[in-house]
Amino acid sequence: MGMAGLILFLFFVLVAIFGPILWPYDPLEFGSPADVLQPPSAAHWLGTDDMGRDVLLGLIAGSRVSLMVGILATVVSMSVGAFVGLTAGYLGKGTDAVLMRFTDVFLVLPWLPLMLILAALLGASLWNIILVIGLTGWAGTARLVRAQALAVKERPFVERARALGSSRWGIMGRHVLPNVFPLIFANTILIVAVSILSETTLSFLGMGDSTRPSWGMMLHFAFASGAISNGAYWFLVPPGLCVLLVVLAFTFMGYALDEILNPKLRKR
Amino acid sequence: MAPEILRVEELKVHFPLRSSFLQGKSGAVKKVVRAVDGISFSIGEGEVFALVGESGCGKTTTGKAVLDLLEPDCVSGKIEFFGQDLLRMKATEMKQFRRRAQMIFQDPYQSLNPRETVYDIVSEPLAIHRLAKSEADRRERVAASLENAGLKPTEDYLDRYPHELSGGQRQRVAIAAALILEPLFLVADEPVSMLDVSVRADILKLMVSLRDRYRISYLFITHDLALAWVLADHAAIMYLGKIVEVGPAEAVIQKPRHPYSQALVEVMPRSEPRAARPRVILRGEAPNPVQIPSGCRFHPRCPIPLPRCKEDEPALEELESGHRAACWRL
Amino acid sequence: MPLLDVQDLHVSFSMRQGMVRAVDGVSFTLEEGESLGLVGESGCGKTTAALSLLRLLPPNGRIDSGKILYQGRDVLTFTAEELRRFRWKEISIIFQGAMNALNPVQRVGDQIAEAIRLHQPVSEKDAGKQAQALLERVELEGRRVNDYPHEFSGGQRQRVMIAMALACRPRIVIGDEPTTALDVMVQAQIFELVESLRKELGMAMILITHDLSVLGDTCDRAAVMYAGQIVEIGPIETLFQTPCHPYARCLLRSFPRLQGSRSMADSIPGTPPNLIEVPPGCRFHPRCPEVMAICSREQPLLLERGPRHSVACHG
Amino acid sequence: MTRRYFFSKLFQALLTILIILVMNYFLFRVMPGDPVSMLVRNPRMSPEATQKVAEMFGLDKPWYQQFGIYLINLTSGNLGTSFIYKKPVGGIIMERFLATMLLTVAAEALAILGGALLGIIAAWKRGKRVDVAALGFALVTYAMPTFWLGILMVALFAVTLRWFPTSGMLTPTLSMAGFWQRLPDTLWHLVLPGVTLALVLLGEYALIMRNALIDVLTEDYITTARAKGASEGRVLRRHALPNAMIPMVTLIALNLGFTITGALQVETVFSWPGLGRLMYDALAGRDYPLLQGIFLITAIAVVGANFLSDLTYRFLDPRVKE
Repeated sequence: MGMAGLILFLFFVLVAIFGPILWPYDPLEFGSPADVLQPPSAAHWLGTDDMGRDVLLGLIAGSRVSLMVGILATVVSMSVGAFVGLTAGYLGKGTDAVLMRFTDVFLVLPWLPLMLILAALLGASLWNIILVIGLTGWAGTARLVRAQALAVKERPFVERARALGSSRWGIMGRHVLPNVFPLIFANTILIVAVSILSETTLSFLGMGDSTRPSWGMMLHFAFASGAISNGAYWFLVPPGLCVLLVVLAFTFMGYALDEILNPKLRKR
Repeated sequence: MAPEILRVEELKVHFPLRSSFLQGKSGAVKKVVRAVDGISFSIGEGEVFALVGESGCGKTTTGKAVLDLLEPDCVSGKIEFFGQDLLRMKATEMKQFRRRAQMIFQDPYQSLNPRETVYDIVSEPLAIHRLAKSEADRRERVAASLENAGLKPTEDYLDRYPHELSGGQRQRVAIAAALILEPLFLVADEPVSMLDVSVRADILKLMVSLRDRYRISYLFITHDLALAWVLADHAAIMYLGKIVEVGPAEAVIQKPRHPYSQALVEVMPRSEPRAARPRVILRGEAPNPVQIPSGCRFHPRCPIPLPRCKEDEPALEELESGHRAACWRL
Repeated sequence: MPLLDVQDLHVSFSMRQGMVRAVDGVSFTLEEGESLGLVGESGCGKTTAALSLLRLLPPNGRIDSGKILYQGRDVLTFTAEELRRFRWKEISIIFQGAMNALNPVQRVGDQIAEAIRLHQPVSEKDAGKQAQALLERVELEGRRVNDYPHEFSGGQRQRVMIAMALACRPRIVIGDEPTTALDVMVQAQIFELVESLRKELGMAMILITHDLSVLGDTCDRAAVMYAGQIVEIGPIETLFQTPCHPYARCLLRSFPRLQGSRSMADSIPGTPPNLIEVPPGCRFHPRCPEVMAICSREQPLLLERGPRHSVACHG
Repeated sequence: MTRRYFFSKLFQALLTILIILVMNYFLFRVMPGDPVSMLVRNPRMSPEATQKVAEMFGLDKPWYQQFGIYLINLTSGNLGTSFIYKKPVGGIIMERFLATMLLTVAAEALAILGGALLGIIAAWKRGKRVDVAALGFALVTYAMPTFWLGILMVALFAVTLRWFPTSGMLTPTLSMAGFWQRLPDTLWHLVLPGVTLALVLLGEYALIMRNALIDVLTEDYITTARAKGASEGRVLRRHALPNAMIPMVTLIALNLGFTITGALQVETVFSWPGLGRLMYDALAGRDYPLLQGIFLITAIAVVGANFLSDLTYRFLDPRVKE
């Protein structure tokens, strides 16, 4: 399963890196009126969109946006989440209580309206979208990291290190972090999947960066231009399928890593 | 008697019971777990001092307290290490103390960092205390320490991870990591209770041989009187945060005077068929250290209570040289 | 005819590394009202052997061959419904960790009552009353039927487990390390309780433990198991005073005692074999202090050495 | 004990709502640019209108006074005035709230039932073909963008097969009809959006149920139940399921925010006249008061539902203390 995920992932990464170089695509340049919403043909393997642009080229260009937003947003949310979680878990007491209450609020918040408001207020540039997704999605990570840090902190090897005279930060760096990290890592990969979904949804709802169309934005245009009632399945299906496959790839890799790095001690 | 290295006087460890946010506001009296409730003892150089009791009696807490591993505001009393008060040590003195006093933990499966190799684990104390002069020196010391702990040939172990070792080998690694600082005092908290029966004796023998070779003193914490019997010079029996009987192991275990110690000795399994040996089995279980009974804390379970036991708490009285017990019957 | 007659039982587990032959040719009998100890290090197959009596193996375990005759009928031939009615009514178990063996989200009274109602046509109310009486019988307050397992101490939970085990008045009770992880005082209480109830109700018992010495208080006979096989079986007095098998002797010595010398016995060198590839000949020979040439070639048979006393050793 | 648990959870929920109120307020203050210019970003507004809006929001007063006014307004149900509808936000939201509730509750119920059932079957047939299929189904529905699934559903079942209506909550000709005529029509309209949302949730529930049940089935008390002579069905019903429900309820509670998010997307695709559709319109018109109001209402709904699930949890798991 992990292997399948990895292969899919590598495929999309290669497309994202080399695709736009080999087949340049300008989203602002419309095709000829004769090319509007044409079904797949030899010239346009996946047909054309409502502006007469090639769908396949759009997909290739969109892969770069989707992957970039997904990964960078994850970096943001992981950094915030890990920082909050570790601080709360390590300092404990009042700091922990306050941070966790705040985290819990973020955890239950309906994040879509929040993201939409933030995106609308900040303006829908690619970087803002990355920031918005990252800043709304850190709560789960913070909880996880805190729980893990607490669990590790209670383990006897940490107490042993204290008995040996290790300092607080020494213990943190040498014993707590290395044992929390694998868990964060598997979780990170799962978060990428969620971030890509978030980006797709935001773009679909019209909050994407229109100069850098992603798969979600293609679907936005498809939906808005009435591709459903036109039966323009070539415009509707491929972008969604790409999202599905990439998200699956990350999910597979995440679960597989989780299995490798955090083997649960199952009873016989 | 050998020169004293550790002296504990009126040690108390009281943990505040976590109260909820709302409760804290209402001004209710804060409940306290009196885990250790005023105990005194001393350990001489090269001596094995056993602290024996059932779970929850405060023996492990005592062990952590004498190594200053608890929250400082829970601990009161006096703990002197070579005459220096542990609770008032400066940071540099504390660092020095950490070199001299070490702990061996109960569970060798949990007390070693699973992501470090044996070499990392055993050399860590050198890094913490900046003791190695060079990489070669470090390697040499680690090898010597492993050998001391009976892990030979050392090359076979250096690059292995804890999960690749058996329980007994892990406990030896933990001992090696403690030994590398050349400690004078070791707290051993049930060091063999998680190990297979067949390797327990080896670990205990190792501990004894280290005592003989390096004059290391031990605070040996155990629930098993038989282990105290084969290992200890002195023994103390704890009940609900207090020492009820203390003295030379021979006296405390073979001729116990406190009714609790007597009951504890009597229920030890023996390799005898259902003999008609009379024995008193205490009813019930030790109460929770939040609500400690008045007077002698043992009186509700005592088979031979006196009226005054309910009101007055007995103090440890000397019965014969060094053998003391806290009971109104004596 | 003995109450229970286990003949040449073989049990295996399929693991990722291969087939583990956890029980490899075990035979013993149990008379009405008798108490038998089953002793050995962890992984020797004693728990597996006991669970097999009720056919309670985990999904990857299988009884390969042998017979388990209960009052002359082979338990291995029972239909699902026969088996369901046989369990607990005839043989019940007191498990090791009572915290895990009791359902955490059900009141203990309901759990005891369930055992009763599964085998007797009594009303819910009557079963509840019986549960209460059973709790009092094991020296707990009857009103605690309404408590959940986490509200009891370790020793009390084990008492609940005992009350449940007695609920249907079975002919045999299996105790699978019933006092491990309990304090010595509570351990003694539990053994005393089990003993008195057993005598009173005339039940037979199979007591599984790793510590031979605790059997003195409770058992008539004991079987020492090593690597899936019984190496010595006999009256408890004989095992304590003149154990014949070197492993039995080592095991007995490895627990220090209060009486006698303060010296420590030697450990048994080496580790128990993994049960995927067992050593040829006698399974104990690589660790045996008295090993002979024949031991690595031929497997010793369990032969009678005295009245009801059998040993599997070439020496 | 139970009462204390209740009040402590209630206290937590109220605290959470308070934090949300504060956040909601400051969301519009700490963002780059002053609030007035942000409001002016709406190109359709004249300078006079901007001034009016500033006064309406009390933007000329110091921030703590503004915050006080905001809170007072909130308690009296005043969420401001919508830019595009020129009506009070509270009233607009209330009109749409029921539609969203109908969709969410229906889908959640379907997802819980279906997910639990699928999870149980998968766990019971662990490693068999049914299990693999269930796992695959769960992962695929989880990885799909919700709105895209909706689009596929519309394209297939409404446009191509014409089994169900494509959008809305009611056939327009019935808008004046009586309740008993409208009810079946509305349920008819509910099928596609309801199933879409349920499918998205169902996969994850099934996965959790399966894993929880597999874990529970290895517990010692299951062996005890078998040893007592309980039949396999009884073991599952009486012992395994009550314990496996505990992680399930946790997930459902944690998932409520996600459910709302999904509902908003589904509504957009199906033109379901709920908060999601409203949000889409508000976004298009940059109607901030309306957006803010929607965010607030959905957040409070989620916190409320979470509070209920905490109470359920206490009921399911007696070990929970505080």
